[in-house]
Amino acid sequence: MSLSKDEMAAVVARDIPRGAYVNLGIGQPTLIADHFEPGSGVVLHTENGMLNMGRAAQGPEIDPDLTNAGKVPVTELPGSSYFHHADSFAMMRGGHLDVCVLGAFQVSAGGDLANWHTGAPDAIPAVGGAMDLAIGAKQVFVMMTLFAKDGSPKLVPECTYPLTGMGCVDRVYTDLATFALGADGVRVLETFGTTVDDISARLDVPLRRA
Amino acid sequence: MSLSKDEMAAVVARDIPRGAYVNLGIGQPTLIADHFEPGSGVVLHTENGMLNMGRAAQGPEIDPDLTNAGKVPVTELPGSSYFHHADSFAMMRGGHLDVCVLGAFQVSAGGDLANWHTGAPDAIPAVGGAMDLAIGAKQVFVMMTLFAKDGSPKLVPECTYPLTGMGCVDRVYTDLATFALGADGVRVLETFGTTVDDISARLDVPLRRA
Amino acid sequence: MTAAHCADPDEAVAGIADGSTVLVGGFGMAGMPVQLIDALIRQGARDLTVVSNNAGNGDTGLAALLAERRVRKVICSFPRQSDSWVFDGLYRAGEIELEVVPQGNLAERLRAAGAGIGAFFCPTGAGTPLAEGKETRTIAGRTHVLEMPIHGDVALIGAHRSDRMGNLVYRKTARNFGPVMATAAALTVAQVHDVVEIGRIDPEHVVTPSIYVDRVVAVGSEQ
Amino acid sequence: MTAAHCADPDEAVAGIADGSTVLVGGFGMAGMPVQLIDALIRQGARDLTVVSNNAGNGDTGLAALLAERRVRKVICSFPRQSDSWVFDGLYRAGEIELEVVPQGNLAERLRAAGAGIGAFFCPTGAGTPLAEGKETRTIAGRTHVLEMPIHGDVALIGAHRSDRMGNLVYRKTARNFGPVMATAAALTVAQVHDVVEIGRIDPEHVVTPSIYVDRVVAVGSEQ
Repeated sequence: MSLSKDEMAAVVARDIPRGAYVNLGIGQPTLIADHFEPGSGVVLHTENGMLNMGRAAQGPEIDPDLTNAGKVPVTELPGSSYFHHADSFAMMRGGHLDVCVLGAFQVSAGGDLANWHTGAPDAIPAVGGAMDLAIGAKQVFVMMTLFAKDGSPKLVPECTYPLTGMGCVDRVYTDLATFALGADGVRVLETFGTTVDDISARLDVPLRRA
Repeated sequence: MSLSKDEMAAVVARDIPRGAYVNLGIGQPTLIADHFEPGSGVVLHTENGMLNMGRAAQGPEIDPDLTNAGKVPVTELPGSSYFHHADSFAMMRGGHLDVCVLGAFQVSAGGDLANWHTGAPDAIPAVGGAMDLAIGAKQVFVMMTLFAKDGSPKLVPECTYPLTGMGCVDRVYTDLATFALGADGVRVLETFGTTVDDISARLDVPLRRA
Repeated sequence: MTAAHCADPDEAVAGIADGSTVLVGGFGMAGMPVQLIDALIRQGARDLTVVSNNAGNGDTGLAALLAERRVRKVICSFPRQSDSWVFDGLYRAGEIELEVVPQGNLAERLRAAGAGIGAFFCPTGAGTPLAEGKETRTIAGRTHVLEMPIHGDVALIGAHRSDRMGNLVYRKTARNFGPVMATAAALTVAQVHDVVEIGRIDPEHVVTPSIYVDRVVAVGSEQ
Repeated sequence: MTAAHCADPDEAVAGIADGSTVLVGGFGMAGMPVQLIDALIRQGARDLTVVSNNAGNGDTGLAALLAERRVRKVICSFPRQSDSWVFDGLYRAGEIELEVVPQGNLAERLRAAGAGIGAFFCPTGAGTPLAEGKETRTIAGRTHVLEMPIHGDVALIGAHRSDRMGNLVYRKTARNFGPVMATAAALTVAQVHDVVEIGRIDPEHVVTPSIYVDRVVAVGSEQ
């Protein structure tokens, strides 16, 4: 069985070291927060200016001055801190986050990331903080389905969509397998309900076994 | 009569607008602080990270964590703020201070400033924040005697000492006269116990009358 | 000079000229200077360049300013949102210019303007369409792109509290762009929930020192 | 990772390698990490490059480290002081290298290292001996000089208080270089007067967020 979004999130959470400083991108990666073990000590950063963000706010907890990067009301945990946008992005761009997890349209075998623009001529471009996260974190993880809805692979020899960052992705977590990207190419670390051979047959990217 | 240091300080203080944000350089310019009128609203900046610095601390007021740029213990006034060194120099370099007042070895007719190094081959160079103040404040005032102890003029056609900043000085306050420097050359604004003709005879710089 | 305390938002935005570059704080509604934007709509300045993280939501605030055809150009990181129909319509009709800037470059270019930095090299966006036509340089083995400061004629920001001098503090993630934009504009206008006497904000806790704040207007408690 | 709490200054400086670039906070005695410097003297690392505003005073602290011939090079804005005889002697004897940096460039180059800025242009020092040999460029009609980041292997800083996570606050002008240096080093070590439980520092008041702090040691009340 391929993994559900929630199961993928659990796999990513398992691979994030205890006590790491982590930014979870808007969308699916936010699910990861629910899967850290109690006492993991993972500290979440949100680029709109906060460290040690808590879970989504409920009912009376909702404070319009306290949101995550997706503008969803959130809570604060003891030991949090607030800072302005230039300080927040300096933290990202200066290489201080241990891990960021981003969604993607495509990832290339060389670690290029495309996640901000489909290239459609009528699309209104909008990038947010994706390019800063892509170049800044010590490790960049991508979480996505391995194939698009039309069946085309999203792990590709070269991205056809406009890039977010060059050679920046370290790991790709998908519903069918987890991949490590590096100077030695693409290694399959784990498969889910399928085999390396089956995946290999459906991708244009040479795969190495873990 | 030429002006004493204290009288020079009073002349400079008189020319600083009410409510101005001001940095007073180490040495003689610190005397200016004693000459602002009560209620002038002038706010003093010290480059080691504070706005609205008060007078020198006395006796039990002395706090080793609260000093001016000359490392002299000072006090804080209501409405002060503290910030780190990069923020403090961003404030200076970004053009936010209305006035800074610096001492000088030499000022050229074109507004070049030399105040950090005599050029003596055995002198240990030390610049501090002088170069940042020289380029950053909206108006740069210099406060100095017009002649060195050996009688040589300190307002010169070109500086012979190593520069602190190029074309940055707006006003020169001396014991014998006050000068405005600008695109139209050097204008004498005021003389003290002497005449423009007398000063002119002792300087190599063409002088215009106010 | 110590910040001027304005009687109402209209006084706070008085004199903003046609053609101005206006920095508008906020990230979503947090820190958004809603009353100042409404006053700017009434004030009438046009041909504006607006620098803000987003390009307006729904039909109020920035979106209403855009709908009035008062904005020539938007510089932002993320114009496209579920309720950005006003911007979307103008953009698709070719009636508004857009410069999309990575959010970190937006913040850093604003900081550069405030800090006297003439230009800086950073890796964000290297190899992407957003760096096309920009100067690049390899530093420490990595491609860097040259970015220029963004100076504002005016900054409109929302803060939590001001003292009578203009020292500002913010609340939680409503801090966002306010402190940076305050440094980057020739005229900084802050709307705050309340104004307190001098000495009531601990000097250690000031986020935006008074030197950056030109006008303050109290707009009452948070909605 | 959450900051490690060290039993004493010796544990806090353990492992600093020969040849390291060490950023040392403080301006005069305010914010000077005196106990960490003393521990570094005992620890024994040599061939160090020290980045600090001054180059030591009297015979203690940085001056003592210099006197032990453990420092190859000093990068600072103001080495020459009335009581900088240790540095002065080594410098005149040609036994120590000196890079004099305008204080604002020192702070901004450290910030650049922490913020991922590869290089920046600014007007400070243009036309002076301190810009000799540096790339210049005219921006907006003004000569700018290209400045490079200063990265530290280690930062030794003095702060007022830490919580158990490593969030730091400072006191008055002792804040100075600490917050900037904390961002610019691979390993940041803070000495503080006391350590409090998590939650005891208001998140709005944190000056150095815990992400920048690797080791903390409490050295007791201010002397």
